[in-house]
Amino acid sequence: MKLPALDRRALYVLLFLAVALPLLFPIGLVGSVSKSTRQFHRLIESLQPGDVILISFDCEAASWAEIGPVARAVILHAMKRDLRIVGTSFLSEGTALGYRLLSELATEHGKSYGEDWAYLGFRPQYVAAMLGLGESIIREYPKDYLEQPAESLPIFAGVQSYRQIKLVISIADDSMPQYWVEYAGGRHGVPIAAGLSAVMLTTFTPYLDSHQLVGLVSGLKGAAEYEQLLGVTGAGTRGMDAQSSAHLAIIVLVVVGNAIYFRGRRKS
Amino acid sequence: MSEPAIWISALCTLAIYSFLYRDNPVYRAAEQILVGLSVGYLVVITVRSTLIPRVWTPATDGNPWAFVAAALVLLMWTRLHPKAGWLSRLPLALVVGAGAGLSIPALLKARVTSQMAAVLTPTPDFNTFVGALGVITTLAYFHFTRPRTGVFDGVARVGTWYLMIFFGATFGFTIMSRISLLLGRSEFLLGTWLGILP
Amino acid sequence: MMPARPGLFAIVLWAAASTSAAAPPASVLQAPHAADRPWDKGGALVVTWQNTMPVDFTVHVRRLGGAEPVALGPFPISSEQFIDSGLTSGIAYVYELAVHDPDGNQVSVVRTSPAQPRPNLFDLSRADEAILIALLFAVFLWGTFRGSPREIRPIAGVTAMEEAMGRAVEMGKPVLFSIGWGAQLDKPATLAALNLFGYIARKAASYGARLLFPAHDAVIMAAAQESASAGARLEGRPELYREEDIYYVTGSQFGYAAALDGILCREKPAATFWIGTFAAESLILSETGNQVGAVQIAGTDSTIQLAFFLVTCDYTLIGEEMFAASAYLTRDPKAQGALWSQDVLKVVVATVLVVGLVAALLNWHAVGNFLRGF
Amino acid sequence: MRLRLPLFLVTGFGVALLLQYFIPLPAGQAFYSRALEWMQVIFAAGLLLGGANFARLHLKRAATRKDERPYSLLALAALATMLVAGAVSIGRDSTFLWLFDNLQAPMQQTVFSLLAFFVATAAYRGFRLRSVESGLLLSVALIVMIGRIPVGELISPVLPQAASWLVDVPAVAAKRGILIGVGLGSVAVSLRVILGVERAWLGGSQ
Repeated sequence: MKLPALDRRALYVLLFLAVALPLLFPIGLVGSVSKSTRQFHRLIESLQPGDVILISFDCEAASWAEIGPVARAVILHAMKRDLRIVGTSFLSEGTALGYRLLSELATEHGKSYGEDWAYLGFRPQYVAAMLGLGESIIREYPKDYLEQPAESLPIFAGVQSYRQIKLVISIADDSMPQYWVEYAGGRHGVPIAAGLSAVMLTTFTPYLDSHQLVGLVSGLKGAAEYEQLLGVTGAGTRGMDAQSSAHLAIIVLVVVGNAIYFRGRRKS
Repeated sequence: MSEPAIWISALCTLAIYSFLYRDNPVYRAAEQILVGLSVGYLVVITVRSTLIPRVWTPATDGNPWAFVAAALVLLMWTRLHPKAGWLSRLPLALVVGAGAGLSIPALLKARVTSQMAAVLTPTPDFNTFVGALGVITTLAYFHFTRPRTGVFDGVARVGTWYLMIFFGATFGFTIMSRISLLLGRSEFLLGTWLGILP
Repeated sequence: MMPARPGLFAIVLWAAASTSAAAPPASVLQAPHAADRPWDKGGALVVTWQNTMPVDFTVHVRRLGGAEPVALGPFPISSEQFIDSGLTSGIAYVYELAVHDPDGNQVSVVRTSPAQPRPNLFDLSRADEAILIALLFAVFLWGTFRGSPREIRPIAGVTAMEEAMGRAVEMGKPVLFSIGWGAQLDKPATLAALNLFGYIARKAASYGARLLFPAHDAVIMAAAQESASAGARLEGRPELYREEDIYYVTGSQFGYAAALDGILCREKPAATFWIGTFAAESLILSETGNQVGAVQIAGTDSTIQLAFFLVTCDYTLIGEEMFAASAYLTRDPKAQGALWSQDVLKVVVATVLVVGLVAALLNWHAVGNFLRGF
Repeated sequence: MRLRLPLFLVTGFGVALLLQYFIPLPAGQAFYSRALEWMQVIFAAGLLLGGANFARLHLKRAATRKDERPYSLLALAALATMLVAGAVSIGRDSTFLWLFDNLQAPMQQTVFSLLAFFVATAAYRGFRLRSVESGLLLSVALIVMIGRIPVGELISPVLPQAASWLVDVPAVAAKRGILIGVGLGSVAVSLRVILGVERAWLGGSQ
């Protein structure tokens, strides 16, 4: 099935332009906010200042371009609500990315480490860690990501295990939220929400319907919607123009491909 | 990121993208560096997070179970020796056997019974029937020991339509994730590196 | 013979009515007792007592033994038992049963003897799974060892495998097989894929074609080396087995994808087999395979990646077709029998769904609830 | 001996771990976690075996094949650098992490982003209106693509709803059909492995 007329390199250039041009000349396309993003936003709004939430970066470096904006929007909202944040990660590559995002936003919002937020770092065996957090955070993570003893951090004075954590948010590009639901949610009853890459939405929509997940934001479109609710323009909003133009470019390609195909068939 | 780091990352990105034009020495060099680094990364993380805490440290403390683990590791490494290579079949057997035993109840529940339960929704509606019809006709498509004749062929064909809807939806659905990856790289190249974004 | 349930209820009512006017009955619960719940995975106790007081009394319970006392209940006194779960096996617990009359003031208190929850020999809550697995095994064993051989419908990609081998030899180019970055030796889909690799390795030896197997996991690499050397030996050409053609590339998903793109462009294989468990790297492999003009045969249980293989490969084995292919290829009656039992089970699944759906329409949800309760 | 011992181990561990699922006795629980730990250790040993195989392969290529020499040396150099840096420290500002952040991660993200280009060429070449089936594949993909972007809503509000209905009902039904088939196939393979009939991992039984 050789390409009838267009050489594939022409397609590549066309697609790159379809993505690059809207970045250079933003249009500002804005879609409506979906029910699940609005529900997630209401969930964070319902938490009181000073409440502690746990954010786990369960994603790989390769998909940060899509999952990073989702994480940024959610953390931005949490910090605006003056929630206290404890960070962890169950995928080795996500660890450094999560720490860098949290510390960047923390300095922007004048949040002090140890007081308003802390980062526990990476655990390879995630099931054991999820169950351990149900017994005692300090026993499961004696040292935090910066190698300091966890007891010395004031944030852990009042926070002993899931009982004092109001919400767990798994920032994931694969199936980790399923284990959070089964082990943390199922056994300890702590509410679980998830920030996902778009491809995982079909996998976890059933969990939202059955209330095993209390909130779900997915893909760059989800990040753009969340930024709209927060009244900020971030990578999500900027991305919407490029996404739309890229999708349209591919649709035009498919139509052109079929047109050439039919003209070729009618001739033979 | 500091200035040199941005330049190095940008050059690596362009080296990989050069493959889109065609396979060339620059891409090949970048590929070999990436593969070498990734093998190094995995070996370091594995040694530090599994082999040292699970085998080396307990063994030095004299824990008997650690010697069993050490034996399994050495049996695996007999693979490198031409003659004794067959000994590595023992740890392989452990992994294959344990894997089979563990997967039977797990896969049966995750893939068969819970999928069937999800079809029988407590409040059946139009979607429930469309869904049930889809599962049943797809199962007919996966029927191997009966020739495709008459009514059965019709049912299997409807199953094929459902499969095509699934593949079309998955394809269309995943395009958004893939485009956002290119978006991320473009923002890095045009913004962070060249600084020409608004 | 015990009277039918309504009869028993009448007697209790009669007894309560006739005695309530008389002096208050003995206000202490008789025979309070706590014991491990049998046939479970531990962590649960059953507390029982005999009731001698009117039905509208209640029992307030305090559990002693854990870090601090825990209040439970109130429980209707006539229930004569309750199950306390979520405990720690091996710790002794004592239950303080306080009886309260309808106005809420405490009438009497009594304590059970200490009891320890223990895991038992068999977990009754998983009996339904045990029975289902036993039935499945029975059907599989019967089909495999007793069933008569069955004709299997042609599976599109499978017949093309041998042609691809012939094409490779004509063009003097190698054939490339990848089992996917998601494959692991403890996954059944990987073993099914290795089974197909065994067939392809043997065909390659018989045709004299060179077979490349870049691996992402050294454990699978070892199994593939065993398979390929056995294949060459069975075809009587052991010298054709080249161990350096089955080698470890990297365990990193996109390091693996980048390396395979390079191999595809340099080796320019005549045919590529993408058979096993794949993740996002699937389209990077199959699209590059298409660019170098290879005949591509794919097969995977990864539902998301099937869409990409279908659009870019010449043939695609969808899900279970990958499991069925080896039975079709080897014509082994035992494997064909096992496949027939899989078909029988699919008919059973379809029937259960139809019955469950019709029952749900008649508002009888036993089938759905049974499956959900699994 | 080379065949009987591994087959005995496969059946032994297979039956033991299948039964353990139903036997919650502490001894069974201890055996379960011990087996999981052994599997992790074997995978870890396998990974180091892979590293050794990788080094041996590239050393041989560098020695024997002139045209491949520079590339194999590059691969070995990258491996050695990462191992040395990793041995020193993998802390927050270590060379190991710097190499990962500025060399390995960007290249991995770029290889992943190749998919955006390949999705476009695959769609262009693959989506052909040849039959009812390929027509369905093509139209559903287009509907879902248009429905998922803001432009879709502008065209008509029906599009996003159609897109999510297609994804949530018929697509999920077909996925369930595939999973049930694969589930039964997996149980069949696992049973044949435990019975010692399935020996693909041992050199095949054909």
